[in-house]
Amino acid sequence: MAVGPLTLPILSVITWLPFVGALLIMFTARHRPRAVRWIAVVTTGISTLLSIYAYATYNHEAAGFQFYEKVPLVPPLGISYELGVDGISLLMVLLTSIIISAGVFASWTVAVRSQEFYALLLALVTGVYGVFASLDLFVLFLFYELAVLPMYLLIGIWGSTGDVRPRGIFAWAYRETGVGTKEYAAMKLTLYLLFGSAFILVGIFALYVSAGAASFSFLELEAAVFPLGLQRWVFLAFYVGFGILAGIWPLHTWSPDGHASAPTAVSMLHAGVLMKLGAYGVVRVGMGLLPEGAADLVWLVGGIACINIVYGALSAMAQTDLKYVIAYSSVSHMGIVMLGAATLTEAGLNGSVFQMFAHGVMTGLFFALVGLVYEKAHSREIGKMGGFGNAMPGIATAFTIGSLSSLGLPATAGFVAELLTFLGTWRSGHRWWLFPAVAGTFLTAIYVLRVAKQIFWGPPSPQFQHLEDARGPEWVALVVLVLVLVLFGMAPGLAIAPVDTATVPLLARIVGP
Amino acid sequence: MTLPTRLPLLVLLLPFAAFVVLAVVAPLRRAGARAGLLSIAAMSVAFMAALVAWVEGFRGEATWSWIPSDGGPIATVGVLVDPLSNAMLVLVTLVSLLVQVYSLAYLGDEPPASLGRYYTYQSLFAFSMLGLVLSPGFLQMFVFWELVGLCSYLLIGYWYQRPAAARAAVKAFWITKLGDVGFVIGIVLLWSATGTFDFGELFARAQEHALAIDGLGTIMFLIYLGAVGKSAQFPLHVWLPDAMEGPTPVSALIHAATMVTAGVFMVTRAQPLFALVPDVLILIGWVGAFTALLAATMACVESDIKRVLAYSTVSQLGYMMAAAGAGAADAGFLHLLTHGLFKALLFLAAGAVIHAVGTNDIFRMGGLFRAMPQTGIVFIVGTLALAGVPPLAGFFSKEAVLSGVWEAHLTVPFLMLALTVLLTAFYMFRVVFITFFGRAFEAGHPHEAPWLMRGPLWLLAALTVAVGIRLAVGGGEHEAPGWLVPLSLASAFVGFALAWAMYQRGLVDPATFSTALAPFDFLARRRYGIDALYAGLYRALVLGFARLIGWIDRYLVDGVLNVLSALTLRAGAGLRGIQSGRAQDYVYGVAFGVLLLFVWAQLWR
Amino acid sequence: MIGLQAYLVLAALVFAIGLFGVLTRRNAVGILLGIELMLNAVNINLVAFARFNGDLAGVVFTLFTISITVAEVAVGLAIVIAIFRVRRTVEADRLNLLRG
Amino acid sequence: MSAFILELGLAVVALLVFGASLGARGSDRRWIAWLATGGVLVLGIVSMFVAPTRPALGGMFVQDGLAIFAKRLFLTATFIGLLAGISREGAACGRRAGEYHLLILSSLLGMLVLASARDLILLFVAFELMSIPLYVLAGFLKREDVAVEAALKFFLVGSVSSAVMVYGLSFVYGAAGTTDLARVAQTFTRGQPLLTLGLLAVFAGFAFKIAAFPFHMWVPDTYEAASTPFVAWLSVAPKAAGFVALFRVYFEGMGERAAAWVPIAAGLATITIVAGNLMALPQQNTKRLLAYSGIAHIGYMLVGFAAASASGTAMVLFYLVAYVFGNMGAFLVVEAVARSEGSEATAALRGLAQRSPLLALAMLLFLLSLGGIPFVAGFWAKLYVFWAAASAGLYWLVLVGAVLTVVALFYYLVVAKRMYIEPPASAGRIQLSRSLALAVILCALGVVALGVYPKPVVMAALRVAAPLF
Amino acid sequence: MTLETVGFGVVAALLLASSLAVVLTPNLFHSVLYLAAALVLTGVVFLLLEQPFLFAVQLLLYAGGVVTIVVFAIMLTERLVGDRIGQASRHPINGAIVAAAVFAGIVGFLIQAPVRATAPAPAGDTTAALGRALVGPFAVTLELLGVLLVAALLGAVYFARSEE
Repeated sequence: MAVGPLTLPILSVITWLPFVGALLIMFTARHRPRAVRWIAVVTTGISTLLSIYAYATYNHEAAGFQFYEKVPLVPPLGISYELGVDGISLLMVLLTSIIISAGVFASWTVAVRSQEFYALLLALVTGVYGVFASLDLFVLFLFYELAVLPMYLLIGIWGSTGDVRPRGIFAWAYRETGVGTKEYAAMKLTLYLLFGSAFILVGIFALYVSAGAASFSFLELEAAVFPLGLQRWVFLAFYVGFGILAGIWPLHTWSPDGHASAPTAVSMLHAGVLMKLGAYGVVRVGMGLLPEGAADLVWLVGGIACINIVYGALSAMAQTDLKYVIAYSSVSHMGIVMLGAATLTEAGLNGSVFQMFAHGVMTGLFFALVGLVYEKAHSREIGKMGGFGNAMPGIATAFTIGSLSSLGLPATAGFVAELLTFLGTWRSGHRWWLFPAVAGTFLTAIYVLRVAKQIFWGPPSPQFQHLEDARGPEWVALVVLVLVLVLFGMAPGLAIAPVDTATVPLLARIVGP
Repeated sequence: MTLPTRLPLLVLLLPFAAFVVLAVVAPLRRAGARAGLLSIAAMSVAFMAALVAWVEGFRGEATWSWIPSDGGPIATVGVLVDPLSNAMLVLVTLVSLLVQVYSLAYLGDEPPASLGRYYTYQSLFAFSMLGLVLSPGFLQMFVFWELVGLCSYLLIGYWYQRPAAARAAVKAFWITKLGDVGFVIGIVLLWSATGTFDFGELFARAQEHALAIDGLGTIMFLIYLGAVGKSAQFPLHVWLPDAMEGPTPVSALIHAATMVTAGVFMVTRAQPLFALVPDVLILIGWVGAFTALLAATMACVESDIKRVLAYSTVSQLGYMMAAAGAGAADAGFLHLLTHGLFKALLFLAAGAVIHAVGTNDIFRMGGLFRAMPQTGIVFIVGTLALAGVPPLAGFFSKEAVLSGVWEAHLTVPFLMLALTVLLTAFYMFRVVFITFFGRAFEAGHPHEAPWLMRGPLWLLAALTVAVGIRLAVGGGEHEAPGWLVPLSLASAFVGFALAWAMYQRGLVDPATFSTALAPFDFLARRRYGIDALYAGLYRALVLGFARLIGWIDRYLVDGVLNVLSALTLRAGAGLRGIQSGRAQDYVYGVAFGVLLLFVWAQLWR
Repeated sequence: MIGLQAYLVLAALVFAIGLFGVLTRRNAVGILLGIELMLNAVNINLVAFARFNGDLAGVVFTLFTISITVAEVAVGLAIVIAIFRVRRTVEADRLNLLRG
Repeated sequence: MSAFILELGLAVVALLVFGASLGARGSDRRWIAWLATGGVLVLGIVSMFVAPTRPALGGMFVQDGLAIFAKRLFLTATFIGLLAGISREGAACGRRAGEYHLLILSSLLGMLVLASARDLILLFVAFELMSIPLYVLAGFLKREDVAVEAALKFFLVGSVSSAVMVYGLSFVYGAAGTTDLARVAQTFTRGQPLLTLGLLAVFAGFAFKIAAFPFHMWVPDTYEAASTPFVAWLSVAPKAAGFVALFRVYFEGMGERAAAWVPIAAGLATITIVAGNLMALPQQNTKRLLAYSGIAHIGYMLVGFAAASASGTAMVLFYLVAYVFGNMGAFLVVEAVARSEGSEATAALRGLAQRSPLLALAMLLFLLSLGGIPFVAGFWAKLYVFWAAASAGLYWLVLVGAVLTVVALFYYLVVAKRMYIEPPASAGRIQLSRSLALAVILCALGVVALGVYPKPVVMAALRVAAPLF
Repeated sequence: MTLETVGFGVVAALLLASSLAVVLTPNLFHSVLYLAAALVLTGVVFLLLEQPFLFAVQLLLYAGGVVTIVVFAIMLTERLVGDRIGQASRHPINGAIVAAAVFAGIVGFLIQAPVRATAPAPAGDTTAALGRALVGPFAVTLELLGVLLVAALLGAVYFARSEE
């Protein structure tokens, strides 16, 4: 694992390159929008290539954390800059690369303050990479915050304001909080996630102190033994803290509002990658460090996940705003992720990680498409749209493929993920989880196809005369995402082989070999 | 890997290659007819290969790891080659080929881009159906099962700008998906219990009676649910008639000859497993027979020619399932094959008629025999085969089914099936008489279809006859009660006579007749209210519940959050009120603070 | 001999009366007088303690408090005068431009 | 004598300023300000080389690590505050420059002595020396109706509080029989009514100085009305002094018995955090908002105080350092905007990011620091304070603090929204005087440096706090 | 009941009465006079406590100085406004309750304290000792007090003088 003197610190490069890009954009490319975009393309592109390279050269036999780097930061406190990836994080790094490269292209047409937009976007990506690659919990937390905070400005400045009418017995509260506006969504999202991060921080410190306050390193904490009582409540803290970001019910309501208000690339990145940060945190930090606590509390995790699946799907069905439909579908799909993890079976956990990936790509695709539709039709009201398929066949096709993955149709990544999760549930301690999960996929089929039909099928709506299909850079985003979706659906081994090398030892820690 | 597996694999991959080329190479796809030619070329080679495999009687299996896991792959993919799959290969490639050729003419007026899209879907469908047929295990079968469902959805919605087509496509997907929910739960359970999806292994264990699983009955029932959806068994049959919104060749291929028979194929394939759970088999038999009868009654009152055929398909699928349920899976499968031929024939012929007249309504047709005799002849051939008239193909397979059901002591299902024979003859000849004979309708100048369409028709008609003769010559050894043939022939004749009397001769007024059977007529015309029931359930339960949840989410779950936020803001605004601006109030603050400290200290002493 | 308690209670009473004055007088100068009383109570306390502890520090302390009190009063009255110039009132309750 | 070097040096600077103001002519007396600022800077540099000495004046005056740490902090804050106040227009540099700076310097002298005082009388005198000039300075804009009003409120609440405090001191003296704090600490045990009463009353006095709820009420009004550079200084330096005095009186020499103050400090911390944060929510005036947020910060510091441990004390010291830079910086940005826009409302910050990106970025850094976000000083401050409280078993307090942090972030983000999201009301960059810009830069540097590399300051704080227990 | 007790009783009663008068009388001038009385009476209390020097300081510096300044201030403000300044009480009940509560709080501690009835014998001439202490250990404090007084004076003058 030692890093030779001439070895490229590949994870650091992947992580920090976008940040360098952000700095370059801020300081060299003022008022030159084309240069801004190209800097973004190049920096994220190199990161992407490097992550593909890392993915391809990861040694499955050796398994464990590879591409290891360690630089002590604050030795007395045991904080070091420690990076390394195993099968799970490797896939997540790849996902991040895919989404951000698509996102850069998808936001090509951002006109207002594009320099700041790209800079913030790239800074945020560094945070995301950092969380996935960090092996030091403290540094992980720092990256986590870096991944959350730019969101506020990204949504607040470039977001869009939706139409949510204050109604019901709490209408007064909605009027006071300004529900529906982008500022509201940005604020809600940021505060909610920071609220969660408080729990994470408490959890991290509890572990740190309990293990002897010598190190924040994941590897060293992994070796420590924590008393069961501590494990329980710390796992709960991690579950709530990270879970908020993963959209667990009933702490998910930031997600629809946030995603609906965010600009395209931000929604893509947020639903596609950031929500995975939450799930990844629960699996990596929560389950990885607190095996007994996790085993004790999976009933909760799985139960909530089941609620998520069905509840999210039904909520999605009730929405009239396209972005809200997609956002709620994320809530539902993140339920699958959490459910798979809660099964504590190899199949389930693989399914969970695979679903993180699949949903990331799928929802990234969805938000890219919704962004395009919105940009061209200037409406997100599903009821007002219709017959777009004729004018934008490419978008329609991509949307259909996304929908199919979403409802778990074979030959798309979504199917493999869901199937593995299903397989896991019945072998887990809580068999009945299978039924809400399957019901969720059926409900998904209902709302997704209904939306696809409403928007793209049927006679063209007279009020939308001049619609165009995707163009130029936008195609790049769509094609990449669709290809990945189908490729990993047809050859799931690509992802599961490395992931399996990480999940099996993890499970061995939790439930014994 | 040897030739016996390589050749079927070729059959499988050719349409896939065509699909990929068409999907990726946009200019070719947009060229329309040329895309069709590519697809047809791939299909014909595949057909040849399939024919070879069938004639040679290849057997073999080849699998590859698909979803890896620590202790060997969870799931494999591959091909399973045996007589069952070989026969299906031939049927699928043949009908696909013919339909694709037919479509060249039938859809000749479509814009090239649309036509290209059509052939893309067609290739994908052929690939999916072949993959399903060749599946060596439940999981792969499910994968392709879903893919054919997708193609069905896409092709029903081919004319996606028609609201009816869009609705029908989505409906078909949902209803079949409902069945698939059972299927997937079933195979998940099966895997959990056995650790494998593989047919070979499962069958071997079943043979050795090593498959004593708790709840195997439930598992197989759940798996059967998939077939209920896909093969349009009661109560999930409602999507098939609506699926007729797709182009007629699609109906012929997918919704008559191939995809809808997937359920039957699956039950046949998994016969060794179903054999372990007789209760489920009996259920399958009962449901099949009931479906057959129910669909036949609906066919009798239908005026849309394609829908008549669709109900007829449902009905015949019921036969096949009944046979499978009675343990006579061979008979069911035989009926599947013959039905595939003559039903495709009927649909294509109906397509020719529709093409000529421009309407689906049989009451707006009439006397077409004179205008298009060739189509008339092949349609009648198909009708005879369907009605079970010897020596056409349908007769023998239907007899086999009936005798199988009788021998399984499923008396009531048998009676239902027998009654269905009568009804089948009646509704088919009703169509024949109304459409091809009787008074010609004024509008339009119907003409014979072009050769590209007539060729497949004749070919299918010839095959129907040939297979019948082949069966008549070689299939006589089947043991059946002696009274069965006369009974079914008599039933068919009664049906024919009734139709002749009512629609040809006018001896019996259909209106009087329907008045006589008013309750049945009323129900059948309303599809027994099943569609309405589903629609109602969907709206009231699913959508209603969704709206409720959506409301709860927005106004309760999120509401509580917003209330908390708003209360916090209000608390801030309220608390700020103590900052009155008057200096002495501030001194009160100090005094209260001091008091607070005193009290606190006394309390914590 | 009068006990220490008696002096302390006396001082506490004066302190409370002073506080009452601070809380209730409307005139800023009046409030200042209340503060004077409070500080005066402190002196009683200090001297009493010095006497009963037999210690000089309390007396020193008293000297300092007296001086500081005078300084405080001087500044306070100056502020009152300044405020009177600007606002033409010394009624404390009217000085509520700043609030919330 | 070396123990008094800073105090003596300050006296020299004050004399220089006094002499200079006698000879000054004209209405532009910025040079006096520069003189004072330079003097403080020199003292600040000197303070970096000051080493602890043995107690002087028979133990009344201690120049220990804590005192030196605190004095460096006061000098730094005063330097930044004076620097920021230098401008052509400000009252601080007009005809009254001499008075202004003399008052600041004498208050600073009070702080310096306060940090070293280990005798009740000296403590009280130093406390009053620190406070009385502040009343005057609060109303320094004496022709503005709000300024004199604020001065009066400050004065009234302040003198009542100091009356309460000295009343308490009298009991402390009486019960302990000495004015020497070291001996008071030795005498103190739970259940000594007079000493408890005394220390409680003294606590009230300090609570006024650090502006803990409900002794805080002078704060918003005073901050709103007084001149901003002064407020920036007022919001940090006397509070730091208050905390140092708290440590001296309540911790030094107490050892385990310091735990007696935990419930009171924790309770006061709780209500202060809650009230400060909630009351900041509806504020539209940035200075007022910062005033309430400052109250909440005092609550967070009290959390560290409530830990009643060496680490808690050290973390409060670190918090103070972070707070000096973050809070002063925020006020100074307000000053910069106010000089250009003539308004201190949050609305004046609209679109600042597009007008003056760097100024907006600086403000964002300060806000993030105040909000406790990583990579800026405030994050570590909160983290350490919570950590100390958690180590002391005050988990509930940590939870309250953490939850209310979210509320705090709300109003900080609202300000960020003004700057970054809303469109500017008028175009053009904000013009900053060089000295103000320098002060803002110093604050930003401090915030970032402490955020990136907090270790030296943390270690220093731990070192100086350790001997207290 | 000794003479001392009677003396204390009388002085205490007078002190309390004049203090109450300070905070209750509606006329500000009268208030100031009562304050002077209260301060003098406090001086008498100092005498009772055998601190004649402090009595003198109280009389001269405190009673004299404070009252003079206050009277000046009243005159000044009255001159400016041109009519008499009255004063009423605001929310006297609330004020009384809070003040009483504070008093009760203090007494709550006082009654828990052990009664210390005996004082050590008076230490003779404390004045000289006082002087030594002020220039001895408290020299720095005294100097600081000087600075304080200068600063306060500076501030007071700054406010009080009417600007050009």
